[in-house]
Amino acid sequence: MKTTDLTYSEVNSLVLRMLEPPRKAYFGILFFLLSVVGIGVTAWAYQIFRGMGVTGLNNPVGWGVYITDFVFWVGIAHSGTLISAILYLFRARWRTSIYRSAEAMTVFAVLTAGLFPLIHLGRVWLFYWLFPYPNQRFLWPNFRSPLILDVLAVSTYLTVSSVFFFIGLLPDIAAARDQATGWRKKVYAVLSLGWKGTHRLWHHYGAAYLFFAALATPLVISVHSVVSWDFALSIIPGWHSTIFAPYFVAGAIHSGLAMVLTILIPLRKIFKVEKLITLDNLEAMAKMIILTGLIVGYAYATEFFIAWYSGNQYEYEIFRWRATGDYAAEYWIMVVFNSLIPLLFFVKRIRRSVAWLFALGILINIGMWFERYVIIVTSLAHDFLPYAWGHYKPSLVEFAITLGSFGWFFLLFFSFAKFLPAISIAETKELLPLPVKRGGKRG
Amino acid sequence: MRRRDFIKLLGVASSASVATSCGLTPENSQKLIPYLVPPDREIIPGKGMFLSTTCTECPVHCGISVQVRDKVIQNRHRQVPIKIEGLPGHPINDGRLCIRGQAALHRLYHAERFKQPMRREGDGQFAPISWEEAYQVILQHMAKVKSDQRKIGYLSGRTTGALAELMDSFCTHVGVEKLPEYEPLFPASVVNASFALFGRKELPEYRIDRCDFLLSVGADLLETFGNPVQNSRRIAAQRKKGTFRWVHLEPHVSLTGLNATQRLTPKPDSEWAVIAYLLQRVHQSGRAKKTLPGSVLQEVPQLSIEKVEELTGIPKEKLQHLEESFFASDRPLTIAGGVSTASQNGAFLAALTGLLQWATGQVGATVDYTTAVDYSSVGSAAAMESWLKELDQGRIGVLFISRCNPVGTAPQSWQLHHRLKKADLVVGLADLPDETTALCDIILPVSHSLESWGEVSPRKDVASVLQPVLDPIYETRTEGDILLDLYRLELGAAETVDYREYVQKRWRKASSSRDLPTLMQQGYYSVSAEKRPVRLRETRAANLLRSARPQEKTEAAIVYFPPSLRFYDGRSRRLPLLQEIPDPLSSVSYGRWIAVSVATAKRLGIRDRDELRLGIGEWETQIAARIQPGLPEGVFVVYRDQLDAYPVHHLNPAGEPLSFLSGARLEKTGARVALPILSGSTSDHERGIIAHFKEEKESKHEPQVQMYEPHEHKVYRWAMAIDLEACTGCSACVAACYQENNIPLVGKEEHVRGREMAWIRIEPYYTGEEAEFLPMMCQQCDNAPCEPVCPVYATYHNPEGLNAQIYNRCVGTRYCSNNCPYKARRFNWFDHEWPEPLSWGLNPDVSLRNRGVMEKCTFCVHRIRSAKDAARDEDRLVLDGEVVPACAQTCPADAIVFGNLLDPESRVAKLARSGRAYHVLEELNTQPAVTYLSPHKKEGE
Amino acid sequence: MAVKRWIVPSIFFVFLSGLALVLLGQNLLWKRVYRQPEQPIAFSHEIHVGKLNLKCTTCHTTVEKSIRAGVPAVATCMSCHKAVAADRPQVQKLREFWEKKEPIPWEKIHNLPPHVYFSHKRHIQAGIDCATCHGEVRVMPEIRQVRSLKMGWCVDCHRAKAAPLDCYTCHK
Amino acid sequence: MKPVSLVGVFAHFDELMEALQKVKEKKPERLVVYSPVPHHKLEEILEPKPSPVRYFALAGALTGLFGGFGLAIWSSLKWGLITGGKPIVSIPPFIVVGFELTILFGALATLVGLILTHQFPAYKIPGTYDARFSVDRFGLAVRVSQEQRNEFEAILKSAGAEEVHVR
Repeated sequence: MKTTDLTYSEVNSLVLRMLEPPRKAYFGILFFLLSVVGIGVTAWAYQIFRGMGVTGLNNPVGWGVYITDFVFWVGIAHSGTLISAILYLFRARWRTSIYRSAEAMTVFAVLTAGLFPLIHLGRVWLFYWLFPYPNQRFLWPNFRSPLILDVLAVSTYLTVSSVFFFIGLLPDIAAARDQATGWRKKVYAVLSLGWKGTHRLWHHYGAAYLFFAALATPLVISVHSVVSWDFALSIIPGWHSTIFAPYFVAGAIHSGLAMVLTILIPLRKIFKVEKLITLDNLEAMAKMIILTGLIVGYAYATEFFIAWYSGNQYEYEIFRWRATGDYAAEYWIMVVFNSLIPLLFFVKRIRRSVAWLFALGILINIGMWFERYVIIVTSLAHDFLPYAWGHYKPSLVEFAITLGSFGWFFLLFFSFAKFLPAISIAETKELLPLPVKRGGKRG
Repeated sequence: MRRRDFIKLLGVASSASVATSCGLTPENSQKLIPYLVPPDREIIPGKGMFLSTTCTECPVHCGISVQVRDKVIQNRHRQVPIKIEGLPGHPINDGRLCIRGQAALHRLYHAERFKQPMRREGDGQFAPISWEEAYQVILQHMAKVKSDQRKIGYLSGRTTGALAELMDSFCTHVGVEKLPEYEPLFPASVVNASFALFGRKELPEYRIDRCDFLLSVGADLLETFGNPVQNSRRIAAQRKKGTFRWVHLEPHVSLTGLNATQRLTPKPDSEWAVIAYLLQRVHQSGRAKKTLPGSVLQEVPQLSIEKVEELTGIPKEKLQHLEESFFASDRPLTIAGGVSTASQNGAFLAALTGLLQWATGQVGATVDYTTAVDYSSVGSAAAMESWLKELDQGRIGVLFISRCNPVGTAPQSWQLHHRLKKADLVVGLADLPDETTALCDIILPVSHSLESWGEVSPRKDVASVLQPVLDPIYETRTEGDILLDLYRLELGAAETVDYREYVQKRWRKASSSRDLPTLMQQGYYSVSAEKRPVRLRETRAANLLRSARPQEKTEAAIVYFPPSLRFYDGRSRRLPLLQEIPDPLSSVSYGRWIAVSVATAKRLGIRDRDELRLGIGEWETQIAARIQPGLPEGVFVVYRDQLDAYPVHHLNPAGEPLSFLSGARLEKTGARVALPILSGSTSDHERGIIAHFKEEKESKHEPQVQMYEPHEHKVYRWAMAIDLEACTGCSACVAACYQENNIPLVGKEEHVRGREMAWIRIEPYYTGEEAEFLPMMCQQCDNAPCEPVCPVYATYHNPEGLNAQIYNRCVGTRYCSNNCPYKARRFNWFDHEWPEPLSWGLNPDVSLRNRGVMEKCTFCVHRIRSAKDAARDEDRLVLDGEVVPACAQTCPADAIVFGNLLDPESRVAKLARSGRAYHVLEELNTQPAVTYLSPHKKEGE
Repeated sequence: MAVKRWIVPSIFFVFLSGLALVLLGQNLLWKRVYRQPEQPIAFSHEIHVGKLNLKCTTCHTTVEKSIRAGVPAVATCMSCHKAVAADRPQVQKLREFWEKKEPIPWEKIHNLPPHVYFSHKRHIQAGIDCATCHGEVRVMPEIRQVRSLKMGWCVDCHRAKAAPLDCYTCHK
Repeated sequence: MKPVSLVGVFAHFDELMEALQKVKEKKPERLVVYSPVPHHKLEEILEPKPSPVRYFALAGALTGLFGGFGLAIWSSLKWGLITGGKPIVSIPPFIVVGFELTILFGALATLVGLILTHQFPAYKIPGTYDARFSVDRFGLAVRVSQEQRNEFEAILKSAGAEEVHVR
């Protein structure tokens, strides 16, 4: 059955049922995720007290898994804003049921990504020097540094997407408030800011929401462009490239959509909301993944072509080496998983099979992680001066912290899904026909 | 949790404590400690005081100038050395110093130094005892031995000057037999030849600065042979003249060979044929300045050029070319030595070489015996046989072993391991534990030369002064004082109280007019050496040639055991700094390896870091492989200092142990070794990193198009010029930099991970058989890629053209290092330990960097600062050559020139304009302040 | 009316407490910025500089020729105090140190971080008065820090006096 | 006489609209429509003029833009440190600074605007509110004087209100 066959009250009950007090299994998973986070935190603490030496990093490879994770998580964040803001402006109806969770994913992914610039700092206790704040030394950050631009972009992105997320939640929290009892009611009451759905409120709310969407749209494009400039503004062969911004944005959305699939498919199953998050929604995303997959594949090809066409020996050498050198395995994982596997979605049967969607979603995520890994590590390991060529192998600490970041992300999302409406009630209702007496069906 | 960890914890919690501290130097203690009494030596706090003395890391004995600083150590003022530099004007090294000399402080401050006398207990362990007890034990044994008519032997490393004199009188008076001095690298064949030919038990001074053609055979002039510092300096000077050619023959590959104009690799032990050929050609062509008597000449084998080609494997035309250029020159200098004379036919080769020098009239010209090094007191391995037999028969009851490690370096045939047990008491005089001290019964800790008075004679005509630059750190005494003490205890009254007085007496006698202070400042005084002319002794020469007839058998699968640049004969092996600095040929820092030729590696499928099982006869060892370009097929090299025992038994006719073993069995064990190879690639992949000089080429400096308005420098633009023609890759600069800038030693594991901390490094780039050595450090770029990427302005371009790095502002993103095309930046992955007394040697002008901070070459900004300070006092600008960074200061080849680019008359400015000037990775438009001068292409095989 | 009687006292009370708070806060502030540890000997600059009018260079001999001002050797102190005021308890202490041949472990008051290069010589030759950084020691019975000696403070002066602002001037 | 509040609960949107038309003509003291979903018709009738939130958004964005460039330029001139041979005031990277702050301040200002324009957060739930208004019922609340009370009650009923409550 389709979403539009539901009634208003059914929507409410379907969504709010997700918020009912959790069962034992839920707490079990919660504990598991917490302990995973614990592992990461311990590893980080160890790294802080001993020094960055506990990683596999070295000279020449000064960046490794941490920056990879950072770019990966920022990338994940992007599809959320894409779905909630850009598709909102384009009035894409299929976004309605999924945008809330996508948006949540954005906020949590940025919260995760934001940790890595700190984790990779040699002297993390001085992280605040990266922010422009008045101090007795009269010292300011270097606004020419891509890293500062990055700090600004990511912190802006976090703020804006959180606000956007919260505002979108208001009417639904109010709905939850009206249903809930006891302490939950109190909490929701506070969070809802006393939302009452009066006509004036809806009026300003509409305007504000539109502005948020309008602001978030250019922001999301800019953020990953800036992230890509962390590399493109350097002179390292394989980094110093003008295609990086579009290439990274596409890649970000590619991985983001894949992550949405990976999260939503279990979610709709567990909470039995297949009626709301329908197969059509998922298919629509699969179609977008085909597009982004093609763009990413095109970017890979272009890189090689330019490397050859430019006649720049350093550029050429690095790409030859990527495909055939010490990191060939990682390289081919990236190519196959990101640009070939998505093509399977051309097959309608695969596109509409939940199992396939889930599996391929995960593969694409793996592929996109390796994309960043390959770009970062190979270029550094094999740049201008042959004497200084080196090799990088991640250490256990880096692995533990990466693991922890996944734990952290899913922990946040897991708690969210049980506490806040993971599907927008109000907007879903907008999809339904208005309940009218004459010529309409009974609401 | 340990207290320090807790502090760190706080540090993380409250940034302040960690943020501000970049490491604590003794000068920045929280207490303010006054002198008790102002020191007699006028020393200005915060300024260095320079004292002249002599380096004793090897027998060359360079004059050194030691920078002493006043520091507060354990709440007491103490004046301690922080840096050693060559002593300007000293006849041996004139201001320059080698890698080992630069590292000498690591011996002084070594953690394992013997801190007081020790005696071996029943359980074989050493237990500390007092000096008096030690003397008692020794004297008792001596008395007993004398009573039952046995001998007391005194074995020492090469001893000269005051100590030699004292030792002689000690031995004669106390009734001790002075055994022939033991020197592992004693060039017995050469000295033996010059004795036979010219009646001198000496190694002449080779005046490379006077020759116009140099033919060196096996002699590793730049590593250990003769006076490496002076050799490389003279070679560099000669090269600047342009007409100079240098052909080097060696059966393996060495730093010396790779630096020669042309390097020829004859078959092992066939070098003599080339010299024999030249010698007879000299006579046949009537070019001989002094014709050899027939009796001698008939002993010289008659070889056709084809025969020589057959024997040596050197192609005919190469030989002809060699012959031509040899005869073309009017002052051709021939030097034989190293692995070529330490071989079966080495004695013969040495003799022929002597004759060639004579015939070409070079003896007395480029081969100077008036300034020779006297080896009369040193014994060849053969000369040791007699007392070794006595030792074996237990006729030596007490044996003193001083300043040498025969157990570790002497041929196996000495069998010291069980022979030493035959003596009742073996007394070791040493500073660091080694294979020999492990077998001693009593150990008398000898003071480091920087703690000692003394006088050595590096050359017949030079006496070099030793004066203490700091009070002994431990309860150690100088060898001189030990001898005097024993003398006194044995015979009561001694003519002098202590060794200090002893040497100063000598000085007063010697430097009649000059007063001691100036003498001690000058660091040496010249001794009148007898000038009797050198004559050729026909019969002895003929006899030598007859007795040392060459064998023509060609050896297979040869492993050479040459001495190494870093560890000499192995005596410097224990110095941490020298282990940290990679061997310039292989770029391997720590550990042992065997150099395998490219061809052999291909044949046996050997890769770098493969573990090999190396077996020769019954001797066998596991060792890592390192592929070495330029090494002939079937020849392998293992530095002798990497073996804890010298596996050779055989001696050549001159009584010199061979430097190689043949018939090596080599196989892969299948295991891999974590060998720290610091080089990512031995080739520059045609990236023009080494730009060979082409005559037609104009100055490579057509100004590149700049995107932005170039910023101008007002008064100074500090710059450096490095002459790759002169640079030999000797790595002295690296050691100097480490010591000057408090660069931490991080050890093997970190090197394996690729985390060495050197600010300047030697990058060898091989093309075929040849190599060029590129010193690489921060290029102080005008458009530095590292600067704009730093988020906190920790690095930026300063008004004087320096690429400044402000350590305590650094937050450690490491982006600067990523973006540095020269990879010249170093990150502090951990905090570094500076245990006492090593921390005494830290340079207070340079702050310590703690974990999480990026660091790099600063062009020795602290030296620039103090030079500007001095100039400011006199209200003038800094003069050209007033600022000399540590690397440039020590460079024996004078390859590094530093100065102000804005002054068109400065040396560096002139060089930067020259036609040979180029920048590494110029196309990146980083506009480096370091200019390289392109070398001439080697002529090759 | 009843209220009127309370107005004046309450306002007064508010003022008092406000004042007390300010003083308290200020006092805390003072303590945090300027440490003034106990010295092994209560040496008084007030007496030596203020009363006896000794020049700074009499004791801090290297201030004009070295980066460091130099703390006088115990011998220097004794050169006068063998005779002068030998009976005073503080001078007795000094004598003890001298006889025990122990240096006096003065507490360092004016501390710069180890990565800072500061040359007394340069500042003196530039005509900077000692008091600019050390305050009026002639009125200090016990020496104490009166300037923050933090980077901002240094830079202020350097800007004002057009002294070099390049980081390498002070950072080593 | 104190005025009273009437609230009509509607199940159908068209009925609500009908009632709304009639009620509006009578010009009650206060008139509030509760709805589970936004609808443009409601806005046309009750809030013809666009929301003032946009002014906040604009002001914020401009502040961010100038603030961003200002900070970047001023702070780099403060020390004038040369990095990588680039000019002290290098505009291209500063554009990013300006842009990001534009977005940031724009968004924050919009939030503030939303909060100010409709006295957020107003926790007091008025008597006329009904939990069903967040589910599937529409509410039309008016405040009228005692004498008008019956008249309005009639209008609501006639329009099809399921219930009419007096609060």
